[in-house]
Amino acid sequence: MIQERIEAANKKVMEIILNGQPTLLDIGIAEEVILGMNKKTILHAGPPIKWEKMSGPLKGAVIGALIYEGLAVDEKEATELAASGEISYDPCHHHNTVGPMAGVVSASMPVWILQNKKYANYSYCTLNEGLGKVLRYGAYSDEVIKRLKWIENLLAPLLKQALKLHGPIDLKTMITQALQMGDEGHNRNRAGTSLLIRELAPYIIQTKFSEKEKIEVLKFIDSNDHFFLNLTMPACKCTMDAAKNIEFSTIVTVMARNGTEFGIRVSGLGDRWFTGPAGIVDGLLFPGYTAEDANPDIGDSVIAETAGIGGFAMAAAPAIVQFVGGTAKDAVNLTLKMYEITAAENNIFKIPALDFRGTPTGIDIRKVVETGILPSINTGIAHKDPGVGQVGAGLVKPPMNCFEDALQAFVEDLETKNLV
Amino acid sequence: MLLTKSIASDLIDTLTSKTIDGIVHSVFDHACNIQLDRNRLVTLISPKLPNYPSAIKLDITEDQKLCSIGFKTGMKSVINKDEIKMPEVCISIKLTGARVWDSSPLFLRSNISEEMLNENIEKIRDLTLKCGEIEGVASILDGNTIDNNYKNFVINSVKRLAKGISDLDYKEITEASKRLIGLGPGLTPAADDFLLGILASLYYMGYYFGNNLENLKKIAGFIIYDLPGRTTFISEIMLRNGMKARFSEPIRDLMLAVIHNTSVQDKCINLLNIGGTSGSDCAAGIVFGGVLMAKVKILK
Amino acid sequence: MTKINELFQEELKIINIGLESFNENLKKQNIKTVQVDWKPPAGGNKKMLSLLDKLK
Amino acid sequence: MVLKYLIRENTYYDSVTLMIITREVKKIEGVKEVIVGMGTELNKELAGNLNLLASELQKITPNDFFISLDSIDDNIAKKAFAFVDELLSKKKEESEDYQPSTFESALKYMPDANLVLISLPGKYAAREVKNALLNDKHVMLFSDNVALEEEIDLKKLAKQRGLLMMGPDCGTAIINHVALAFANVIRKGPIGIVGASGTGIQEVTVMIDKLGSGISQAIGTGGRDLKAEVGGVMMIEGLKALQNDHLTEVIVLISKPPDKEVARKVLSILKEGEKPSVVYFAGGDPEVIKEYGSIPGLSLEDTAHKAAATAKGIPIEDFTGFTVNGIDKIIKGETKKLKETQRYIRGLYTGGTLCDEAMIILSDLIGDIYSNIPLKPEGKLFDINKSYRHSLIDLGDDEFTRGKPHPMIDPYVRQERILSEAKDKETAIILMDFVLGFGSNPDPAGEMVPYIRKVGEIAAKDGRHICMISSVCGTEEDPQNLIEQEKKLKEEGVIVMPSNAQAVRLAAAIVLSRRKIQ
Repeated sequence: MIQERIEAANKKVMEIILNGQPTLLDIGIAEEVILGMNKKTILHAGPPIKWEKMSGPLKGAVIGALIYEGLAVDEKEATELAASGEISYDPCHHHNTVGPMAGVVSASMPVWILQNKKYANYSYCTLNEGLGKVLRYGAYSDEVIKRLKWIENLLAPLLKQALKLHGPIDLKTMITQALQMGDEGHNRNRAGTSLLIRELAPYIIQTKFSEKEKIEVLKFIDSNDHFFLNLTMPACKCTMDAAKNIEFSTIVTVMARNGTEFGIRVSGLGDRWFTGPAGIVDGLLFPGYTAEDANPDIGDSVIAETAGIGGFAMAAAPAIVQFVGGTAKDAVNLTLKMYEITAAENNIFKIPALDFRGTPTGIDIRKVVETGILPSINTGIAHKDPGVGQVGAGLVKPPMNCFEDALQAFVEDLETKNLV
Repeated sequence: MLLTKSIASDLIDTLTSKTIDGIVHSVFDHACNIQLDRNRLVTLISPKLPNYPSAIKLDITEDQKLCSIGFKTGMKSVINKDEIKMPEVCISIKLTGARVWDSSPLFLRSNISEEMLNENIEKIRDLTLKCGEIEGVASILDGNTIDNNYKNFVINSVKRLAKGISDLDYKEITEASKRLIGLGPGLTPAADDFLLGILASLYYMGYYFGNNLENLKKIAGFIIYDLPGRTTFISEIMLRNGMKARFSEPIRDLMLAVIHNTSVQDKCINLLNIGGTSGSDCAAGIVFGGVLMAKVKILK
Repeated sequence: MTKINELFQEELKIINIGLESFNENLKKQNIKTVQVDWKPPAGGNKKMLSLLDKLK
Repeated sequence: MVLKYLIRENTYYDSVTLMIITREVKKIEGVKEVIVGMGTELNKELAGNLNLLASELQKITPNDFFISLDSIDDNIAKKAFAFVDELLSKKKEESEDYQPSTFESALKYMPDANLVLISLPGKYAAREVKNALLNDKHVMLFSDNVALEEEIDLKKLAKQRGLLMMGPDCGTAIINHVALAFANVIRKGPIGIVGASGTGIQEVTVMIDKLGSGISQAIGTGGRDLKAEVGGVMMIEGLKALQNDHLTEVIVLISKPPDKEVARKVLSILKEGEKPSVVYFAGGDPEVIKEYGSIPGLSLEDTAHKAAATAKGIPIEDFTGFTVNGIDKIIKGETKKLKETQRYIRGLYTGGTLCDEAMIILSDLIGDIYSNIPLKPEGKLFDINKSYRHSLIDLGDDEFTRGKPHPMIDPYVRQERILSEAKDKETAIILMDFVLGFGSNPDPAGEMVPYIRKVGEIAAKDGRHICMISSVCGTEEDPQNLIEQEKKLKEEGVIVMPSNAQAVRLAAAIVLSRRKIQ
């Protein structure tokens, strides 16, 4: 009986997820477009967390954001303000938003505005700052703040104009193409970034900015393979958001980490978070760094795996197989393993190496607990100290207890409704 | 050709320009033991493992398994200070240019309080019971709730060992450790890991309390007095190194954290994460040795 | 025709759960097989098993 | 309580593997205690304290790996070791073909699978069997240690859905000419078989092949199917399927003597059908079988003969003779060579049903037989390691394997035993079976050759000759090849008979001819 109900609910959820039409509409200012934001709000990655519990990179990013917003002049002031209780911290996920790594969003940051055309819901994400010392890895030096200002003052307005000239961009199609060009949509975004430039370049040229500024913008995007990540993520977010709160569904709609905890949300369990300690990423470290330097898993980018790409599409990205054991077959086996815990095969995201089989999509908590197979997540590794930046990339798994706790809550819910 | 990340300092004496022969003794996913003779061993490890005495860390990725590189038990190897060769499978490991990892003990004076020290030891006890694998000898840390074969078997010997050390009764020490060496599953039997933990506490805590290192060494010597033939070859080498106060990186780090009151929790978790029950059994030894040394302080 | 008699008319296609040597023997006979990489459900966690069973 | 151990010299496993083994083995129901470790003095002492120290373990060194376990019965121990073996040999080759994690997902890779072969530890097996049946897949369940109630329920479910459910404890089946688990490569033909015994099916199918006939299907039911509680459900379904199978012209039924009610039920199914049938109830009463119009088989070989004759439409006769020429000469020659002290037959069997068959034939011909699995309780050997008068030993019985694989796979037990028989001055004849086919040792005869030679040497030193008689249960198409296996034995002076029954009869004839002379 109950099984049929669950299956029906999951079927509905999967329909919503598969039918999602994430579309890039515009660029706006966080405070103006994101609901529930004000000057003193800081959004962050992962499940809710207090200032005291935040890990190095997240604290660093908060400090940087407060300086960027002009609420503090230096680290000391920012730290005091951050701990004062005046700032309200809230997960991006509570505001239809996602952010990579620290995922910090503050009032005056420009954000991409996306809409799921099929279900009319919106999602938001900041513009990718590039590599090296950047806010999302907890850096807050002058150059970081300067770059953020440059994004606010040039990059965002220019791209906004270009987008207006171009019109909305269908991101689902673009992601699909990127998967067929060797991206998996999380740790490799080279193809996606290239596609985006190709699409926008003619319109960037037509904007009313100076030659020099246009060159600056194009060079900036070109220098950063992960530029597209900040579009993949909100695309996945608005896809998954449409599928939340479906009674009786055991499909995971959110996975996210704040550097201290890993949290998941399940469609049939509303807005509840189920959390466990964030894991240490098992991966390749950049030369000169050791495992000691790595911060526990952080960022909202795991929304990619939640929606069926990233680690789940590993077989699509032979170029980065060194993260998973070295051979293309290892990558294929890794994707195949994910079919064991998912509810459907994607109708649009296809993997060439698997004869264009759809990516494993829609994590079912029942399957995770029953098989003991945890979602396999591709991710970057942040240095545990604020301001150092990325030190590597690799694979990480959520803590099993998130899924076990969610399953228990799910059954308890049914018990209060006298359904089991 | 494979490159080397680091090489343990104690191997510098072993490996000279003279070429010697060795036999691959055992191969695991992340370690490969090469036996040189009855008393000497070289261990090749993947970067996934911490540094330890007699180990050479290869410059490969963490996911790469040593068995997949081609090492096989019984294979001949030819070793000198520049290179390890395995002619049967055409493997050559270049040793030149590797960083030297200093495996010798790090005794530094500390002036933290004794209470702090005891607290740190208790912290290790709690963590081991909470996060460790206490199916082996580590179960003796727990009062009565766990009942397993090892616990019942070792408890008396452990008590005797404690008494032996506090009374400086060398005969009792030797007799008691004889009842522990080689007990338990694994390549390094659980009780051996436990003894290694005791040795670590003996040295580092003993040094904190101002004991003469020669005295500590003497006790360590009696603890492993009856070693030959009682345990596996690998474990024998491990305990011999422990007798010389040479410990693996996680053990040394934890002992330093205890003595200098730094990140005991992190270092302890690192130790507990080591292969199977080994880390936990060793942590149990550290707790046991730590409590004992805190009581005895200065050995007569 | 019963299902057993239908089976007698078909090409055997076998799912092997357990000893891999059986699977290898079948492969030697050119039989199509799938070997299951079996593990105890829910890792043998009884509480989780009982929760899962409630949902069936 | 059954104590078993396993030793691997100079072998090392990491402690993670050993921990998993300890944990998983302890979880097996019926395992009382287990110790896993290197052979250090203290580990041996601990094993001793836990009553887990077999005397053989005393000899091992700190660089030898061992496992010792105590369980409530042989089967559990056998399963536990099979499981340990699997865990130890589980070296996941990198980049191997993908293996799905569950039956459900395996179905996605092979939605049209029609048979599921299950050999999991017994306590997990039922769940998977049920899953398979609910997905309309036929099942062969190799595992034993499945509760009787579960067997009853599962077979009921299978019957309801019209599916085959072979087992639990089904070691042999040949479906659509595919050898499943332990089975031989047998020619296609008109004879369909349903059997409750693994080696029983192997011997009959092999004999049918040797007689130039062949089989359509060989269905196993597992040893408990004909018990009153199970009621012969699968036997009946199997027989019905063969009756409806147009390629089956003759039906053969093999079992130990079943429950009386069940026997009648089963026999009446055969009676209702139109196809001729041969029934072998090992050591059972042939009259009941005749009463229902079936042909009783007197031995596994006779069963095969009658089935083949029926299929060929030639007259049915009891077969209790020989198919080799010059048998009298052999008997005379061997009898002459025996010394006066040499009076007894010593049978060293790897196949349980073959051992049973031998005892049934021999006790008829020469009187009391002693064994570890005697026909009558008074025939139980006082010490199974020491033969007494005419002794037939089932070396596959768990009392012997002690942590080693079944002797059909690993001949160690028999290699040891044959030497002690050779030293016994009363040994006149050594009888052996060699079982070929998928699942068995790749060269069972070759493995015994050095020991057979030693037997000759031991006896010669003493001025004796020991007569060795064997039969090879296999075909030329088996992976081990019957001809080559027989050749290896013949070259060592072993008399190779075409069937177990003939080998046994020859042995009896030699004993009887000695008695006459005396």
